[in-house]
Amino acid sequence: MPLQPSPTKDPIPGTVIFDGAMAMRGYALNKMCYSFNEEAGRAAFLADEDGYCDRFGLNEAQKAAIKARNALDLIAAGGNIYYLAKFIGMLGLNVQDVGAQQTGMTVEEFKAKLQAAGH
Amino acid sequence: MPLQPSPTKDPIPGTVIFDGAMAMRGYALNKMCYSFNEEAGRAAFLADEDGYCDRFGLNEAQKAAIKARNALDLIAAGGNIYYLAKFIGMLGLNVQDVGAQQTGMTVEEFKAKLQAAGH
Amino acid sequence: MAKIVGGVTTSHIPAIGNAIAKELFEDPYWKPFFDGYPAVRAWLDKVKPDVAIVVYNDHGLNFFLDKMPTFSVGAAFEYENRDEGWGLQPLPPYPGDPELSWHLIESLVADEFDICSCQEMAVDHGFTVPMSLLWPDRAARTVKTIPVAVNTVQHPLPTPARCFKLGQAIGRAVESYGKDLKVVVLGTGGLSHQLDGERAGFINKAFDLMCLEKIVDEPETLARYSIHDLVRLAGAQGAELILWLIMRGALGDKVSKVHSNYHIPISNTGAGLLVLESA
Amino acid sequence: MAKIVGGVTTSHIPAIGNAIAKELFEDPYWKPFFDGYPAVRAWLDKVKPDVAIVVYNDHGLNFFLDKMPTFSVGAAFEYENRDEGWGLQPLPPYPGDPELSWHLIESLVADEFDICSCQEMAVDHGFTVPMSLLWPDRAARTVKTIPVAVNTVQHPLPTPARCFKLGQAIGRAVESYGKDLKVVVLGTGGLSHQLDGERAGFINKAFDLMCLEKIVDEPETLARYSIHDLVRLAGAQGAELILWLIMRGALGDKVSKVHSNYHIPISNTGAGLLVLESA
Ligand SMILES: [Fe+3]
Ligand SMILES: [Fe+3]
Repeated sequence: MPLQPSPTKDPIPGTVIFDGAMAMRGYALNKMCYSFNEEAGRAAFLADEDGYCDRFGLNEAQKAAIKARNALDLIAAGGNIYYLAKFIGMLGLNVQDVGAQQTGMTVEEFKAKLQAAGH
Repeated sequence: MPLQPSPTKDPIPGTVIFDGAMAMRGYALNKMCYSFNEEAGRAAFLADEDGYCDRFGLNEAQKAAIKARNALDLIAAGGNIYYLAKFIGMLGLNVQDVGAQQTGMTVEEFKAKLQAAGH
Repeated sequence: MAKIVGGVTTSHIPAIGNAIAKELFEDPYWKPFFDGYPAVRAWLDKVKPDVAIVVYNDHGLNFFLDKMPTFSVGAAFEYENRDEGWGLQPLPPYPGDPELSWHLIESLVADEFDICSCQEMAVDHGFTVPMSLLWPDRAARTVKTIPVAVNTVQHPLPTPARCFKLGQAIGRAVESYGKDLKVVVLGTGGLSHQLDGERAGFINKAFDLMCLEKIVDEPETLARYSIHDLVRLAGAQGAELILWLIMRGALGDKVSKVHSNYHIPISNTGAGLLVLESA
Repeated sequence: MAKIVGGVTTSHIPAIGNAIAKELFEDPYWKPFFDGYPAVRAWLDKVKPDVAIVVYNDHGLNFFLDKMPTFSVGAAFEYENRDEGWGLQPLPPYPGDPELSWHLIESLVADEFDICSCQEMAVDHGFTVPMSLLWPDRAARTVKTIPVAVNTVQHPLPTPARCFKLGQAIGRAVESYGKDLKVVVLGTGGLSHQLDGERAGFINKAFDLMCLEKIVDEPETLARYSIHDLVRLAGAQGAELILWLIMRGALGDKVSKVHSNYHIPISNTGAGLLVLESA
């Protein structure tokens, strides 16, 4: 990959830029995830997942992605990784678990890929 | 008064610029007044003025000025007029009542002064 | 392509909102003020703007000192009005145009303006009073809105020069938007007034009249003042003139004056009204 | 007069905070990373800074999309750390220097940077992890802090060029402060990493090594990239390089490299460490 600046803005494969269009789509989902900063928000979600999603006005795609714990679907539905990280953390998962899920690898394979980048 | 721009920053008589120094002094007071946007905040204050002031950590000068409904003292204690306006409004006073209080006039005198500015 | 059709300046003080609620249009105190507005509405009926960019200052409803941005641009589907503390019934929400908002924000940040984007934003009297004055018939109102809020609460305020440049950048941003839209820019607040301190009630008619004249053809003259100058010459809240400068910057070099009015006092304020049409 | 004595760059990912809490300093996975830090602490012991300006990005603790400022400067007496959602015990608060904060804000706004001032501000791992790495002995820590938060959550992000200019303006602001203070600037985050999407786990060693070299003597080269370039070359979160550029801008034209380290991977990240001393 050439390291120079480029005037083009070609899409970057496997990467969603969280711009205004995504922000408009994902506001409710991200607002719910932001509420997971608070212990009370996490407890309320875990006690009644569907009710909590409805309280924030999530759409069907967002609710399904939350139910499935599916990171790629959450991103496609307008989720921002910084807020999704709170949902992921609440579930006891870390960024390598989620990296493996998104890339279709086992966690061990994903870690090996990261190690390989050092060589 | 000459209308030209001036490079000097001489103090403006009768005017407190709400800068960082004032902001540091008045944070608790202004935060309390900001809470008066909410009906719940206004009700809680009116039910127990001292307790509400303590909850926001007001210092003695701020508490005394709140108790006395004294606008100049509130400003000297770090109050910002935009947040104080909520306190004033809650008391059923308007900007002309407060203008009169600050200038040592009756409300009628204060209104007459404003009328005179048109001529 | 989108086009800025013109701009309007108007006071936005809460007392006007009260007078509208009480329908004091023919009251002798209020009549000389309200009589300025039919000509503005006639102009709006003629140009039929699709979107109003409303430049105002939040007076402690949406922003507190914990997070006080210099320039904020709304990017919401709608903007709620809320009780500001004096117990008034809030007005219904105002529809936004988030797509144009994001275009503005993209363009302004690329242009090195350090914008705060607001995907949820309560608007106060600084925004609602001008909307009520310009489009009193809410049911017939079709204009979408984009609030642009400027810090006038916590010094340092942005300099008049910076505000004028922000306006110019807003102008460039609108003109580069792909959709066929007519945009009007409202510069709200002002003119001279001061609410706080022993100097409360300060009004400077000579300064106000000079501003009403210079802002048409020589806005750069006004952009040369410092904030300290404006507080001295126009009163602590007269610094809201920076909101007018943003509006004026957005209109481009040449404008023509369609209408103006000036009246002292409404409440504590010298009320200046202008309709400027873009060349 | 205050003086910027130098700058430090360091990763700030939460995994480091966990590893510190578990004291994994000799763990084979972590040792090559932690071994880079004693030299940084030795340098800090030598220069004894009074204040650390910590340039970081909030990861969704203090800021939400309802009010997302481009650049925020803390102006509080102290800064709280809070639970970010994963239930960790927050660290004790960090003392601020609000007087210097207000001097910075005055100077930056006069310089046409549209700052959001924050008189209350919760700091997240982006701030606390570097503080723990550089001053692990909390009881002995005397340095005061000023958080400078940069939007990396919601595009548009500020351009690398704008960030470098902000750094230069911070440098001018510090140098014009009347008190005799030594200031260190931390550029946190980076280097290449990406958490989201099918491209998760992307790391670009060649780009990271180039950045570690160029930022010393040719930072303008890096300021020429677009945000889109950085996402492409360094991954979605690798755009945090803009935080390094702010630090570098503040240090002035000439710096000397005191220490550096680079290790892949810690968690998903290429971890770059630099100590630069101002000339
Ligand atoms: Fe106002
Ligand atoms: Fe980060």
